[in-house]
Amino acid sequence: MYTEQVMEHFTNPRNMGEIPDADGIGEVGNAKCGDIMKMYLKIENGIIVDCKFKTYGCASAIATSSIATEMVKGHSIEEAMTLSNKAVVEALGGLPAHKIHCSVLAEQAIKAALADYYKKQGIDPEPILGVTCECESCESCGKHH
Amino acid sequence: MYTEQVMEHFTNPRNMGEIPDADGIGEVGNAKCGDIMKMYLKIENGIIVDCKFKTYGCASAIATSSIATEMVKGHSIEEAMTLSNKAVVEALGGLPAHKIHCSVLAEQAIKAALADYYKKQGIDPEPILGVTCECESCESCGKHH
Amino acid sequence: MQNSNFIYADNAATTKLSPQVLDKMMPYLTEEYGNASSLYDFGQQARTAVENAREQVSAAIGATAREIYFTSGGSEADNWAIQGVARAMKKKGKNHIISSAFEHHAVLHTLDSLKAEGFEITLLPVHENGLVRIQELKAAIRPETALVTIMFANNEIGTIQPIGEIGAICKENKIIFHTDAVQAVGNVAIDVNAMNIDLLSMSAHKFHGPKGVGALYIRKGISFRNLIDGGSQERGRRAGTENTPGIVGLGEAITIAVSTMDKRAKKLSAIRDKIMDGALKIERSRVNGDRNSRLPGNVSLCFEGVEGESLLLMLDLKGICASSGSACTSGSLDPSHVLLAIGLIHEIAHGSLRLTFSDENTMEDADKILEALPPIIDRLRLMSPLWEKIKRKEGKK
Amino acid sequence: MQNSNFIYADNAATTKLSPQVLDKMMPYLTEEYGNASSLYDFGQQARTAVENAREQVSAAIGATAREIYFTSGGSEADNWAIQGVARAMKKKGKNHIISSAFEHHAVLHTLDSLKAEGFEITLLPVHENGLVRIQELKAAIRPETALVTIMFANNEIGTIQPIGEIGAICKENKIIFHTDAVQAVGNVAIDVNAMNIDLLSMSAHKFHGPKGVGALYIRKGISFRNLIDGGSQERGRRAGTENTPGIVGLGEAITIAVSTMDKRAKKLSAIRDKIMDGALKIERSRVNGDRNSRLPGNVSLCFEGVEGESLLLMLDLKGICASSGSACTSGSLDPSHVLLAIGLIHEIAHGSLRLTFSDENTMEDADKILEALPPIIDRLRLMSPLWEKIKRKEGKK
Ligand SMILES: Cc1ncc(COP(=O)(O)O)c(C=O)c1O
Ligand SMILES: Cc1ncc(COP(=O)(O)O)c(C=O)c1O
Repeated sequence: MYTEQVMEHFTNPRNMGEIPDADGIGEVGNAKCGDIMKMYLKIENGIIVDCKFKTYGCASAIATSSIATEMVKGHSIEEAMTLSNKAVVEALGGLPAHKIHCSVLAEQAIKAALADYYKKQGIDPEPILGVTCECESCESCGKHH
Repeated sequence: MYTEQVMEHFTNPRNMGEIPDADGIGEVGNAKCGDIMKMYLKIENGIIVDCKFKTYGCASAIATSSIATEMVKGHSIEEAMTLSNKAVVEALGGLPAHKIHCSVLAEQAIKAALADYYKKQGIDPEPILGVTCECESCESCGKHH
Repeated sequence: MQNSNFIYADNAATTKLSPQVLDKMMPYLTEEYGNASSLYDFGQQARTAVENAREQVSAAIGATAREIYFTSGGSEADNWAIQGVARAMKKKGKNHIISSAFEHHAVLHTLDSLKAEGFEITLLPVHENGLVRIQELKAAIRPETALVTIMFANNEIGTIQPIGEIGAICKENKIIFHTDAVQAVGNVAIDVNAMNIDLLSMSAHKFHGPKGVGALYIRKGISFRNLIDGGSQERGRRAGTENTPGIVGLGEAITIAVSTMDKRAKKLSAIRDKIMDGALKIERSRVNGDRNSRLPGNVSLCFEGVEGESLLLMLDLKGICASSGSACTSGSLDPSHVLLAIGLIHEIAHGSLRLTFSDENTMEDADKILEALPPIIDRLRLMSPLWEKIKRKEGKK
Repeated sequence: MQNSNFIYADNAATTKLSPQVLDKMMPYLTEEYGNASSLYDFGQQARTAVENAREQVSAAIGATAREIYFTSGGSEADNWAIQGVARAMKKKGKNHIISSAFEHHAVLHTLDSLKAEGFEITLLPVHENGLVRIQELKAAIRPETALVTIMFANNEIGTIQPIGEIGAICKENKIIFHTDAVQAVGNVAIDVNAMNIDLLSMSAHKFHGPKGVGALYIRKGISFRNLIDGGSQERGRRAGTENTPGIVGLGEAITIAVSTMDKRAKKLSAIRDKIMDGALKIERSRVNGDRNSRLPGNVSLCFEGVEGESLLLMLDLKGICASSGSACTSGSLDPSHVLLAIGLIHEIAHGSLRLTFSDENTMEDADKILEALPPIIDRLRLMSPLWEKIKRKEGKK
């Protein structure tokens, strides 16, 4: 069902954990739907110098979180902003159709963390990032059931 | 499907053929239904001294004809008149449910031959034998489909 | 059980499971028993096997894998196709179905049920040669025609319908076209796109695959209802734990059948033609159905004055397995609806014999059958008061 | 494929085909390939095998052979039973069906279709213990109730319903009673007469028989419609060339299962109880469903803060095959409808684990599972922001 890359990230997740003094924290998904992703960012001079995650969810939720941290770590905020769920899926060598939503969550978790960073800087994130998903209900995620 | 006795009579039918100078000939069934039984009787002093059959039909039609000839041959007319399809079925060790009608045909063929015998003697067979089946239509045989 | 004198000539009823196919099934009958819908690796191995089989089946008929749904056989596939489409189309106000008079009972009885539910059914005649006429199909089409269901090859007399032409007309008239190809798959080249087939039924045991498994091809985009609801197997369209060994067997059997088709057709039609020609030498015999547009392995004969069941059992005593009428109704007294549909009268239809061959048969079998047949016919005719009548009439002429 | 570390604990999804059963099937997968509906001797041998299996199946549940109809599995049997009776009873003006909230999807989805056709459906609650209450069944009965369909044992949490009591009430009220006994057959003693069961579904692969074959018991005298129409197999009630090897396998498997039931129940319930007790030592874990009225081989657990699929795959990496939710929907994101029906909230239902055992399992397996489980739970909780929240709330209290 899953590619080798997904299983690799699931069994050996990269950057799992918290950043106690994170500059931005984003959490998307909810327990009712069965996935919660939480992203922690450490940002210095516009560069994401550290990124960690905690995820409650299925193997692909864990794997997409893991690879997403790798894809933004060491990159600029601008680059991180353009991270798409498609890129996440590609990096994992594909996901089953009904698991694509996990990659969307990963993209949104990064964006939510960036939005939190901007807010903490006193900047309104909306003009920069658009509306980030709050995921209070399953429907808002665009997850298919 | 068939008992050994049925197969035995089917493969080695007794008394198959015609009696050229028969005293009574009965034919029941019709080609449309797929079975025709024709019985020939030679009667002397009220005793059936010879009985032969010709049958177009399935294995059980052939077997019931064959055993019926054995069951009346050497017996009196009165005994032959009481030949029942049940007795024929029993003598064959049973027949599949949808083949029971063959035994009915055998009983009726004997009766039709007896009726013919009486007619030839100038005696109305009806009071003696009842109405014998003419089998012009399938329904009149009481065959189930 | 089977000795050297045993000739199996009833391959339209069922075929021998190919040892090669059984080999492929064996792992799934032993160690690889995982549920194909389970997430763990052990289940996913079964999943892979099922999906490989789906590819094999689709490749054999020119479909894509996602258009193949596994079933428990041809009957389920036929019921599902017809009911599934009919019920979906009824919602769109279409309640007319066109079929032919000599379809398999899995089709005809399903149509009977739909008739009782208010559908209108037109059964096209199949004429003496056992073929529908395109003009008659065209004339039967109405604005409310939902479905045309016409079998690819007849199970009893082996005639092959002009499926490509039928498909083209259905496409032109935007009518869904189902074909019961249970007898055709593996014996005749099939391309669902070239032939404009929208749904197609098959059954593995007819081409040396296992019993109890089949498939329904449903063209992408066709709306249809489920027949068996429940779990999300077969993309939610056919519930039930996957019969992995059966499905693997179906995939393998169809692949072998298609790859050996041309060679087999040559061999079998030689056997067939020899028997047809030989049997016709028996007086008052006939071949049923078109001689050219027919399955390579099918011989269908009638012998006047003889009843089919007796004929069968006499052949059986000689070690020859054949059939009279179709297998599943051969316990019944009614003459075959197929033979009546091609215009035979009851008394002739009762005297039918079907011999159907597979790659296991040889020309020697044909010789043996032709040797066994005449004395049996003679013997039964000698017993037969019907034959007596036929001869008497003949004498009068 | 399977090494010594492999533990198969998903026997409710499917079981390993018993080698003894396969042995009985082998002749029918090789030389005995005749069509059971064919007249010749070679076909009649298959017929005999099919009828022997029918005797075996009927004996196992206290029915008579003529009341057993072979199907392609449990899903078909459920669909057939419910649709077949519903459609027949509708003619008599009865259009109400009572079932339970946590039936298998083969039942629930069939009921959905009937609802769309105008039937009224009452789903009885199953409460925290996973059992229907007789009082609630009684209260649900109406004059127009056609059918009660309540599963014998639940596939996910293993609870066993008071089937005898349900049957008695149905009989008293002249209501037809169907039970989906797919999980119960071979594991629980069944007597259709003592329990007043009118229809009963089973599936061979759940008790070490082959996949793709099952049976429906239909009490003599019950009026019902066919689901799969066509040939006259199964006395005209279920068309399709008989799957002789599968049917033979079903007969053999059920005979073995019933004869070994008591011994197995003892062994499996010891394994089960050990795992339940051991797992409950993990903080914030729970056992789902009644502990007493439950299948001997079923353990159903929930672990808060953990998501089931991840848990499964981690167990898989340790060579343990288990399931979360029912197998056929385990690809889906929705939490199990069974766990929701017993009142669990979504976040807890997501963290479910089902371990189901067969005679092949040992007490050692239980030890290994209890050893593997805690570190996996720990690890997933360490990753889990949900667990973080749970602990935070706990701290606040
Ligand atoms: C309770 C129950 N009913 C019905 C079924 C369906 O059986 P099958 O998958 O063999 O069609 C299953 C198993 O999947 C089951 O556990
Ligand atoms: C033309 C045709 N359709 C359908 C069927 C039914 O297939 P099955 O018996 O495998 O269900 C058969 C064979 O019996 C057949 O010959």
